[in-house]
Amino acid sequence: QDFNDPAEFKKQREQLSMKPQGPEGQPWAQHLGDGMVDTAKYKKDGQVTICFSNAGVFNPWRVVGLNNLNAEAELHKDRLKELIVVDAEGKDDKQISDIEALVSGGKCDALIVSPNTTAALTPAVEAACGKLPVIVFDRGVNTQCPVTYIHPVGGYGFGITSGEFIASKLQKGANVLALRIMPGVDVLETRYSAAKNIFDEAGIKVVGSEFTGSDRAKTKSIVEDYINRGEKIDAVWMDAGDTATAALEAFEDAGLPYPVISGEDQQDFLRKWQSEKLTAIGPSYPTYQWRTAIIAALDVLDGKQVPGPEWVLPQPAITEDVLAKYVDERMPPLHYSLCGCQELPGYPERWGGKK
Amino acid sequence: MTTDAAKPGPARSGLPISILLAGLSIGFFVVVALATGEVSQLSGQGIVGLLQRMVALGLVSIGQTFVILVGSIDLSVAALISAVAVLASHIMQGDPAMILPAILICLGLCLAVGLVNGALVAYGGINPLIATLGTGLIIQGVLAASFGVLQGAVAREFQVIAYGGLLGVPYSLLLLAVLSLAAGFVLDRTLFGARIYAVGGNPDGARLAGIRTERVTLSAHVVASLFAGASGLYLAARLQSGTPWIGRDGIYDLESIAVTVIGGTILAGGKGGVAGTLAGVLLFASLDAGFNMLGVDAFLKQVLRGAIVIAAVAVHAIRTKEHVA
Amino acid sequence: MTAALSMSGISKAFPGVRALDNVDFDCLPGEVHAICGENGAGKSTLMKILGGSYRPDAGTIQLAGTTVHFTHPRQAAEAGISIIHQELSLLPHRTVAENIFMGREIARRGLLDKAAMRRKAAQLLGRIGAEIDPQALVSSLSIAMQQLVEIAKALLLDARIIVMDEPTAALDERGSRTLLTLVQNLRREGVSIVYISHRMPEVMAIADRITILKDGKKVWTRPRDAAPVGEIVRAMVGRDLDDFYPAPPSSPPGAALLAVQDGTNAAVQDVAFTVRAGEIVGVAGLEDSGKGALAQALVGDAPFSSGTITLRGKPVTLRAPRQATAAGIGYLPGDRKREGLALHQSVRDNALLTLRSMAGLLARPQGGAFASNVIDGKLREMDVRAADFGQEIGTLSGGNQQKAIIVRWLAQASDILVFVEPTRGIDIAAKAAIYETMRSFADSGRGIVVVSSDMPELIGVADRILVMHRGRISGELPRGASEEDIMHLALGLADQPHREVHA
Amino acid sequence: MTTVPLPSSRRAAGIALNAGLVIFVVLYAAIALLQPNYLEPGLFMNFLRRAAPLLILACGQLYVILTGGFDLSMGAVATLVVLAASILINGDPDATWAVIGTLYVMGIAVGLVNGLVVAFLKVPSIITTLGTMLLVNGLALAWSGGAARGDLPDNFRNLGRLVWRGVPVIGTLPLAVVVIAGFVALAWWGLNGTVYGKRALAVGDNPRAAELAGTPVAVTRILAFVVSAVSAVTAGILLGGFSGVSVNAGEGLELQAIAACVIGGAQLLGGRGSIWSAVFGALSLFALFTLLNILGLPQALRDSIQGLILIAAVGASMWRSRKRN
Ligand SMILES: Nc1ncnc2c1ncn2[C@@H]1O[C@H](COP(=O)(O)OP(=O)(O)OP(=O)(O)O)[C@@H](O)[C@H]1O
Ligand SMILES: Nc1ncnc2c1ncn2[C@@H]1O[C@H](COP(=O)(O)OP(=O)(O)OP(=O)(O)O)[C@@H](O)[C@H]1O
Ligand SMILES: [Mg+2]
Ligand SMILES: [Mg+2]
Repeated sequence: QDFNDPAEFKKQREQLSMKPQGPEGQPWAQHLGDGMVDTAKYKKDGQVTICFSNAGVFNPWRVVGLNNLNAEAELHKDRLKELIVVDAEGKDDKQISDIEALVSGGKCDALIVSPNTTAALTPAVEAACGKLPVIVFDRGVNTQCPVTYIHPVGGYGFGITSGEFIASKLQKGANVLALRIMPGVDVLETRYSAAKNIFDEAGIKVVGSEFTGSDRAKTKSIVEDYINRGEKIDAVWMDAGDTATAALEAFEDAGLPYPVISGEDQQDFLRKWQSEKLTAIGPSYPTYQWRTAIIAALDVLDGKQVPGPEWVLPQPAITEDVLAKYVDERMPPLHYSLCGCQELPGYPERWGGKK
Repeated sequence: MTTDAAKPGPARSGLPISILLAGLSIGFFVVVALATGEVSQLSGQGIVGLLQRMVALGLVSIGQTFVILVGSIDLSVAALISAVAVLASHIMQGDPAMILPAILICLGLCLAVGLVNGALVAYGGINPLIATLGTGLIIQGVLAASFGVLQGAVAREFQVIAYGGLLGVPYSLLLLAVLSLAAGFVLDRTLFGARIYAVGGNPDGARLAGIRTERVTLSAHVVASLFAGASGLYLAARLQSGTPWIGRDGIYDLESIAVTVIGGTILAGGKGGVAGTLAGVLLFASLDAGFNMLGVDAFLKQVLRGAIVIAAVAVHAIRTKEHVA
Repeated sequence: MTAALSMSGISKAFPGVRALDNVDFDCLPGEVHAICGENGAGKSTLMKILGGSYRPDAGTIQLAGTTVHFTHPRQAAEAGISIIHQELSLLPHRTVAENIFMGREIARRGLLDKAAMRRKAAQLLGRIGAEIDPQALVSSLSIAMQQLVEIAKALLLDARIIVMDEPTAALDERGSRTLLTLVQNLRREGVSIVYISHRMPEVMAIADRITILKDGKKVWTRPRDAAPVGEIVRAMVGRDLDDFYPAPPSSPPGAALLAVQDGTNAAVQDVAFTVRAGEIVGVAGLEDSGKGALAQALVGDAPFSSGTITLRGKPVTLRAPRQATAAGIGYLPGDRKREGLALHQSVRDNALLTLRSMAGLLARPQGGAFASNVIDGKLREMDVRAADFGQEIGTLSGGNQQKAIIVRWLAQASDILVFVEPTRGIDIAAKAAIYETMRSFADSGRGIVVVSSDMPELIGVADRILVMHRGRISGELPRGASEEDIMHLALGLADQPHREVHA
Repeated sequence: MTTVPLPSSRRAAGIALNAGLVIFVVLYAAIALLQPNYLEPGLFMNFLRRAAPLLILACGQLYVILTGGFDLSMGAVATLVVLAASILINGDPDATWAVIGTLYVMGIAVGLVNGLVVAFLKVPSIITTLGTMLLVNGLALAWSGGAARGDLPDNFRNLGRLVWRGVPVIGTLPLAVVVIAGFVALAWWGLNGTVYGKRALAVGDNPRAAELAGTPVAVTRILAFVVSAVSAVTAGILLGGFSGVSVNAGEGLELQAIAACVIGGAQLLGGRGSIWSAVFGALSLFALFTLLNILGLPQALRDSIQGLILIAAVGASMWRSRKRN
């Protein structure tokens, strides 16, 4: 795969500034661009069963997302007989078997798939498409057969938002430390390549690019090592915000001023940002897309037109001016603020918040 | 050596564990399917789906059984599976003409890894846990570092292994069946098998009996690596292209050890066999499928699996009079 | 006649030990050549060099006149040398037939011929008079039967040279006699046999020539007729051993210390006996007679399922060795390596193991009674020979290891000691020392139960002998009983007239 | 047999001690060469602070290794501790101490389960603790809902974060370093100041012999697992303090702890090792991580190098002990 695709970079840059269509204030129901697909042939009356093959819940992002999905399903109790969720525990092989079992089980009227790996799940999804409507979200598959593929703007967009913010706050020749989760995952690789392009263009030096495995202790140690090396770090760029506060603590513990930082939309980062008055940005890969999956599935079974073959969701970023709106003291530290879940049943307890 | 058994008993006591375990697993699956109304899971297609869940873990575990029988252990299989899957897709690049070269190169890699593992353990005298943990780390590191250049996808024709079939039975299941039978045959009926049990059961005794124990240990490691390779190739076919994490995410190292021990092969070596291991794999597959039907929460599933691993081993371990550590 | 085997100038050093020093040894076709020597004299090392397990530092080996160099036991086997090693080397989870054919399976193009192996195994077992099912699992056999499997294994090869390193250590009288007959037959077939044993009567009965090793050096080789037992012992030990067994006690035994009533479990039935203060009670029996199980029951290792045990008049329940230890019963297991020693710990730590195990958890490991100088004193008193009591006990000879374990129990100040095969594989001087210790332990008002398959030993050291047969005590014999008397009871012939007892 | 003085076991222990220490000194010297400021007391203290969790885990793991087992569940326990602390304390500084007490109770419970299963159900510890690893991890995640919840107040965080400045001689003194010193002293006392250490070594060496000599084998084993769990709780508290809540706080630490003990010269499967094996082994391993960080090698290759060093360290000690024999 090519993680540095100028065309895709350009397209996503445009999408970031595009005005979304759809209901105002409900970004999970909005879409960018005009493509729609017809789904009349999938129309089904009466109560329906939706099946969801989940790649897993191996990180807080997916935990919040799954809660969104379940809560959204609750909104449609009258139409939805049952939501069957099957978890693949991060194993491609298991997810393929799971999908096969769901399809052959014959209970499902529509299938939602959040693939663990793009290429791996392609054949299984293709096979499923022949039997029932399939909706894919988050990571995609290498086939056009699903009714629609739901995703926010994408990795380049994430990298562009964060990279441009940092570049705008730094002088030419300043140092930025890039903290990444792990190599080899397309949505993460594209975030970095986009940001790197922008830094290179702006003459900002990437002093290091390190993988943290989203481990807070490791993150803090890595940053401390960079500080101990005596290198001046003006900004920290991250491809995901789970460990943003750990990185900031390294500066605290060393008695240094905070760097410019790009995190994500997690509560702990937003709170720190607010209380310490950081120069920061919180780009997002919004978890509300998990709601969209249910909405899309039901729309398809209603025979309504849905955005497709790609349903591109807006991908907002949290900035200084809107920060206060997203800080919610009730929510747990790693809650993703752009969950679009504030109005959903069970908020905030379902997401681990305090009443 | 134990002196606990009362009377000189019959030799074949390995069979009951595997049959009992297989029976329990199937029973669980059937009961759950009936209870949740998923009757279609009991159809031919459902059963094939259940068995298909065994293939990847089954292949590694057969190899793991060989090393555990010989008194060693292999923690590097997970990394090797990833390496093979990545390498196979890289070499093929979708080109059917490259299928054979890719397979050969991958098996060559496995051979090399098996030889290194075996040499470290048998000739270097390094504790197998540490030796294979080390080689696993090395493979994993090289793989992750070079993944940027090692991309690709297997040929469509190669995917037939995972998606094609004969009379409704997937080739991959046939492959597992054939390799299991072959492994069982080797262990039970051949010189090599007898030597494995001898070396695992009493390495000093085996040496004194004239067996070149180092070679046997080394060969067992090669077998384990080759089976890991088979598993990696199967996964490549099933997943179209390998990622450096599939082995690790599949936890094939620890799970293959767990199912082997659940199947009645003892960690000290010298006792056990492939049938038990496959029954252990079947147990895991039934749990996967059953938990899906029951809609067990992902985290609770982990809790249950942990408890079941302990319980499944305790069932037959509790009778041992010897001390275990 | 050229020697079938001739080893010359063999030397071998281990770290800290010169195990063999320029040893010459030869064996003629159809000859039984015995090697005698104290524990650690180098007997097994010499044979392991012959068998290709060790490589000599110096020296040459010739087989029928040709020089050979072995680097692996396989080569020795191929050269027609078969060794019954001192340590059992079987596969517990495999069948007898599979064990006999270990490393030498009958196979065609890699495929085993199991039926042929079973047949041949049955044949071999028959030849040595062992009634063992070739399909039985080795772990289900008694140690004695396992030893017979080892012997069958050695015969498989049709070797020209057979080395037997203490083959009878685990065998009872009957098993030993069968073996000696077998040796005679082999000799007649022209096989050369190297025979190592600490049992003098056996050596005198079958050896053609005898070689004595001491401290890794050869003392002499002589024909048996020119080597009376006294000479042999002097050469081995370096001094005369006149009063080998200690003198019987002068005063009669005191009050009952230990009494067992109706002791029954899977292996023994209705055993009843008492041990009085000052008494050494011997327990005899053939293999599988239940004598080992009786000892295990007394120390709570395999408890009685019914029946009572009273200690000094008080009933006690013994369900684990720790309870027995706490109640004052100590145990010297029969299988030193597997059941007695923590091989990688120091001599001192092994001797202190029980004391430390019974002390409070927070006791200091080097304090008070555990202090090095205290335990060193006791070890020295027992004449445990080691360069340093801090060295690993695994590096000591068997006799010294055994003495260290005895010190473990002497330090614990138990009332009753249960000794199983206390001198198995132990040289004559160490034996005498152990007997001496046993006697003085009993004389101090305590009691000993000694379980042994070595009849002369029981006759020499025990004040009374209980004989077991099929899990029951078939009779009791006072001091002065003969081997014939014991055999009579051991074979279960108590109700029949006293006749021929040779099995 | 002419007896030449043998190296005494005390001297042998000295050699083991030096092995871990030597590796550590070499690695740290390499760090200092590249980054001279690591020789300043402040940075050394910081190094110790960061190594603290691993060091403490290694001390606990050593207890289990001495008795012949493994504890794979410690990482999961550390994770549980971090998540549980955050949920239970939920930002209320007054609750901290009571919750820490609760955490230890939870840890001890896990240790007891491990020990009881191994001692009485006779399930090999590698399987038992694999089971409890899954179980504890699942419980922790199920409880927290799969993501961090609650909050850790400063007084809890300080356990891993607080650094006193202006301390005479050393300049700065992290609280974590005081915790290490205390924990290592306790662990040392357990093995050398009480009879427990000798019992553990005997049990690891030959459990059957120990049992017949009156050693409470089961209790000795169970205690080892409890100590190991207590160390995991302590490490978890330091981890949570150092870097805050996360769901993967303890991931992979169990294997690092085992590797540390082995690098320091402890023998897997029991019977040999001292607390210094754990201490210097852990410091060596951590120094290695730091060195690789400083060298700025690609992350992936660091895994490979770690694997190589692991094999090399164990291989070297094998080679040394062979040469001695
Ligand atoms: N592998 C070894 N490593 C170190 N020392 C050894 C080794 N094998 C034997 N020794 C030492 O060599 C010497 C000779 O041992 P050997 O086993 O040959 O004695 P032996 O005459 O067979 O004694 P026994 O009658 O007890 O069997 C002893 O001091 C023994 O401790
Ligand atoms: N737990 C048990 N259940 C059933 N049978 C047993 C049990 N323990 C021992 N036996 C049997 O009881 C008999 C007595 O065994 P034991 O070990 O006491 O014999 P032994 O006289 O000590 O023989 P040896 O001298 O060969 O050790 C044997 O046949 C043995 O197999
Ligand atoms: Mg010997
Ligand atoms: Mg016995």
